[in-house]
Amino acid sequence: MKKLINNPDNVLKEQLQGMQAAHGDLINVHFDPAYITRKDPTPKGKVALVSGGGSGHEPMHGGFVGKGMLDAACPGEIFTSPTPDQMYEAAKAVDSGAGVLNIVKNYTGDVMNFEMAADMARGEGIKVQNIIVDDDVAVKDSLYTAGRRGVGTTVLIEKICGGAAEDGYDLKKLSALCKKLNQNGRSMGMALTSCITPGNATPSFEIGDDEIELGIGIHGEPGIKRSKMMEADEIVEFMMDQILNDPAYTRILKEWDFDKDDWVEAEVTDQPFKKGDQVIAFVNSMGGTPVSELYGVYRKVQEICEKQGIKIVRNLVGPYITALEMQGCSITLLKADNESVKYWDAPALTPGIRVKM
Amino acid sequence: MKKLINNPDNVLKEQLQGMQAAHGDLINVHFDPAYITRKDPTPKGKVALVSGGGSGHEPMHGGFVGKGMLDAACPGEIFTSPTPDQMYEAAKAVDSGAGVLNIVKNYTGDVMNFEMAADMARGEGIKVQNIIVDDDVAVKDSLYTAGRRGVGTTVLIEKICGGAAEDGYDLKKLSALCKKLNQNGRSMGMALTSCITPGNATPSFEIGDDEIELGIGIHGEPGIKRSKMMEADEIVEFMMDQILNDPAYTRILKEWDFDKDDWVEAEVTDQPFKKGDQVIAFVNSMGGTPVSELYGVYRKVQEICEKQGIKIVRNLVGPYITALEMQGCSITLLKADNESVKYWDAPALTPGIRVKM
Amino acid sequence: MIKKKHILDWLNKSAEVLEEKKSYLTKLDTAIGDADHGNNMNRGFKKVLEQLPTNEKKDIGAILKGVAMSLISTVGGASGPLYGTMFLQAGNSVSGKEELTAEDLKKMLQAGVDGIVMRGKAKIGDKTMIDALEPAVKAYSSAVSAGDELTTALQKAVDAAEKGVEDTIPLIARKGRASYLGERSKGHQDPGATSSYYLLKALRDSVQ
Amino acid sequence: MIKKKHILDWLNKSAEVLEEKKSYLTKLDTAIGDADHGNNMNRGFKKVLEQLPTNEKKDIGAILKGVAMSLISTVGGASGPLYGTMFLQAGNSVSGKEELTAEDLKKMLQAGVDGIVMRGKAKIGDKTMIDALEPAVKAYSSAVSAGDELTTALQKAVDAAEKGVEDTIPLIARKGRASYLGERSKGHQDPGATSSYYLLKALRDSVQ
Ligand SMILES: Nc1ncnc2c1ncn2[C@@H]1O[C@H](COP(=O)(O)OP(=O)(O)O)[C@@H](O)[C@H]1O
Ligand SMILES: Nc1ncnc2c1ncn2[C@@H]1O[C@H](COP(=O)(O)OP(=O)(O)O)[C@@H](O)[C@H]1O
Ligand SMILES: [Mg+2]
Ligand SMILES: [Mg+2]
Ligand SMILES: [Mg+2]
Ligand SMILES: [Mg+2]
Repeated sequence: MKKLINNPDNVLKEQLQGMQAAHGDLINVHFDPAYITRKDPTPKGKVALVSGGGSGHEPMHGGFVGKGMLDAACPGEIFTSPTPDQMYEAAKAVDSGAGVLNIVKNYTGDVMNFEMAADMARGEGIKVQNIIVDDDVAVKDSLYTAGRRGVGTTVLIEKICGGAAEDGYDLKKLSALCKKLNQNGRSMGMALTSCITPGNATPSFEIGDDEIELGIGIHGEPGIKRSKMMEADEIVEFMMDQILNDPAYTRILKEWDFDKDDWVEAEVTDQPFKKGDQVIAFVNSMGGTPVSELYGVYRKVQEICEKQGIKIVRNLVGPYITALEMQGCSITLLKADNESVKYWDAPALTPGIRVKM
Repeated sequence: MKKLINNPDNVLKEQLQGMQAAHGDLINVHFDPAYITRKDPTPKGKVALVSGGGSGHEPMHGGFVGKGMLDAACPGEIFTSPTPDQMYEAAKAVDSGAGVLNIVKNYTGDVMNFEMAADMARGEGIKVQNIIVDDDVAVKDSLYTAGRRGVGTTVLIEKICGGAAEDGYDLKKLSALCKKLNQNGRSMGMALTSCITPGNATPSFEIGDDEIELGIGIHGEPGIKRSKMMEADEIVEFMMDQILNDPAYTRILKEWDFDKDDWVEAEVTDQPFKKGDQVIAFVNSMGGTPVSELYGVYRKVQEICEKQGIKIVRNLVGPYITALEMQGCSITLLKADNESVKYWDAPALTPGIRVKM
Repeated sequence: MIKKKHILDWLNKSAEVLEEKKSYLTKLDTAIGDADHGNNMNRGFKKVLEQLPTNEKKDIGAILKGVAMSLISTVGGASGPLYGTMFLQAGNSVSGKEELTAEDLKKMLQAGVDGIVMRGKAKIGDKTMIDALEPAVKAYSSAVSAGDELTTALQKAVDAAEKGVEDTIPLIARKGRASYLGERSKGHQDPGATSSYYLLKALRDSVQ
Repeated sequence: MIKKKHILDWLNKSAEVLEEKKSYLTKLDTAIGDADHGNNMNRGFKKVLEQLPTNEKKDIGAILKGVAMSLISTVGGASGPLYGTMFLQAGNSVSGKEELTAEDLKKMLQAGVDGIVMRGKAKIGDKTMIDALEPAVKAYSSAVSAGDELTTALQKAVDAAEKGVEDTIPLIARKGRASYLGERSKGHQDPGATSSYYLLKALRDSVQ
């Protein structure tokens, strides 16, 4: 394992110190428990947007803290969901009275920890809603699995909901937007190489010199299919086929019911893409793939969309939700209406994404 | 070799097509010869800023085309200087009458091709100046080598000169600024892994599982020193020592003399850093190293600067001048006065760098 | 009778075995998860030991709730809230007690497992820690009901857990990260079931 | 006498050998450069052949200037402007000619090498293409002055180039990308000198 790190036990802390050093104009990094808040306090009356998850996916989420995106992010250990005390402290730090929306990627650990944190924060009188992001079409069913993982759509949601929150959306409206975006987004990832978590001697998975893994998660979880190396166009065709032809997807999602003052579960169904849809297209590097290769991928994504009668109205190309140094990419399409595009275009000033600021 | 590419012969073209598809709102990509221009024409009376070099370093330079940075970029084949016809066509396309400043990284091929291009453009009545960037302290002498390579400082120069050009600097003033910045900047790179140019079967250099290469160039040229793997802090200490204790550096540089109407050579000496200097610090990924590791590096860079009485007033952390999928990083320090900081902070809207736009 | 010192010994022994098995658990989690379970558990029980002195004068219920808090705030991942809830509910079930009868322990173990099920919704056969814990608690309860000695009952629990761990190998995971693998999760032992087995073994060793 | 068809043959043979030696030249450039010289030369001479039909009815000077333009606009790197300038100056030196005497060829080769030196400022011993070309041109000139046959003189040029290429091996590079390696450039054969040798060999083969 060759990485630019010191003692693996201190990696996370030192990287957060570096983030603070580099972006002290935009964010504050807190330790014990670890969470990152935007430099200027959340404006009074603005819903606070909080996310978090295992580290190793940088710039997500800490790099998306700042005006127009997140109010706070909670970095867990590498590839490990953060703990409730982090989220609880973050919620207390950024709640301006208008409540907190936790954007939670659908991993068993993230979901449970954020639930506990929400319960703790509610105990302090903070209004908290948790919205789940589950957009990874590589996971086919929700009955026999933990459900679809939260991947690329998360980044787009954090940008769009961030814009809406700045624009005055209340917690209910913002939660509804967040749910809608999640239902409109689909992603799929692939890896050319594996990655190694600091301190571990072996890669998260073994992969041959002529093999690729399709449907990979962002934690080095093996994907749905091992395949011989293919040309980029073929790979993109496979991924786009999975995304564009993904049928309606139904699962049970949990959220807080403020009237019943309890968690409630509801069946939610995402509708497939269809001709005429407008989308935001997001081509993401898993960390080790340079942006030049992403452009090659984007070219094919656009070509396929055009052929299928789907119009890309905005795009994002780069390393935004990564898996350490893994080589590979993910593709996300988010069906976008006027509301989404409006807040996608809204100003944002964070270490990782800057728009008009 | 595993890369997200199709036929290696088409890599560059397809990546450029992808760039056009993704950033058609900011840039226009031209083919045969290949060059990239900003979407809106160069404003009348604004000096046009042009750069270029081998491809494989993305986002540099094409990703820095747009308002506030470059007017055009000329991408060569991968790791191969572009050809004069590219630069000549680019100059003709973006000259608004105020002349063209070519920012040329100091590689034999880049220098010669840009010289031929400048001669060609002058033949068409375009005022052209070529300024060389040679900031890589890994190259010690200029007498027995092709001189220091142009590396990280190039990115900072493109941003700062871009701001000054938008602010109305004429060709003479802009050239002077560009030269000053080059004299104020020093860089050093290192690699954990090698990289493979598409179509080649073997890596640019071989490197053991427990080895690193210090003083690496951005074209997979071997560096100055092979070493056993070290902790990040040790690596950064070595690199910062090379940068901060680099003595005065003297070499002959060539530029166009508009009075004499000929190329002239002059001896130029860069002064070493000293206590009290203010700098812009730039920690760059070689392509395969994720930003999280860069933050670990930045932390140490800041610590060392503090200890040496050098104040970091601005910073840039991320993959901006890369070497394909190479893992590793480079560090650049640019001594910054008010003029530099002012234009560093100036608005810019390019695929790779966005400030206040 | 289980004295407080047995409980403290249990926690110490648990920390010890989890440190020892750290790489092994992470290796298991590499095959069907994300290569962190050993690190997570080790980090958690290090914290448990660190914070133990603050609570060791209190009753057993309070001590276990302290353990829960330590785990919840350091483990993270899926296992953090699950084991956290387990110790929380276990602690609640023996609130105020300075020592435990075999019957108390039965209630306590049951409460712990119920906590995990409540939080994680796993059923037996889903290839999770439940596959070790549920048979273990059942075996312990039957043994106690049948009049077995405490140590015999605990040994039966450990045996059942061990078998439960082995039984996870051919299973397809239905919960947690391993579930993404579907068929490909077959043939691998569940890391969480394995750590549960270590916790039970440490309990048996402390009480003997 | 060198006829136009010899020149055209030379360009075709050059393209052929550079295609054949593409990987080899790139391998040489991997050791002390950036692994592109073979690709650069191959790309360049492919273009030369592609554009040849536009010029092949013209005089030899014009043909060579056409070659220069093809190379300049496709090779890139250091070798693009260098070989481009070589063919440009060579072409200028035989402007208007439909055939070349041994004396004409001498002027032409000298003009070409002078062009490279003017552009790249390399001296003999710097471990560049000059190490092959300069001795070759010298050997050719002496042979012609001494009254050798054209083919004999060309063979001497090729021999001198071959030796020049070998002589680059122990040298420390002073110019171009290899110069960054300093001492570490020792022990490797210069790619540019090698491609120069191939060009001369192709010339000899075409004239024979
Ligand atoms: N819903 C669940 N109910 C019970 N146990 C679960 C559940 N989900 C996961 N687990 C257990 O958690 C273990 C993984 O824990 P760990 O690796 O620490 O967390 P993560 O999966 O978040 O990385 C699995 O081996 C499994 O035994
Ligand atoms: N200044 C120079 N003068 C003459 N030849 C040079 C000079 N610099 C480099 N070369 C030649 O160019 C060759 C490298 O060409 P190439 O690999 O195509 O370009 P680059 O070095 O830009 O990648 C070297 O092997 C050397 O022979
Ligand atoms: Mg985990
Ligand atoms: Mg080159
Ligand atoms: Mg795990
Ligand atoms: Mg080369």
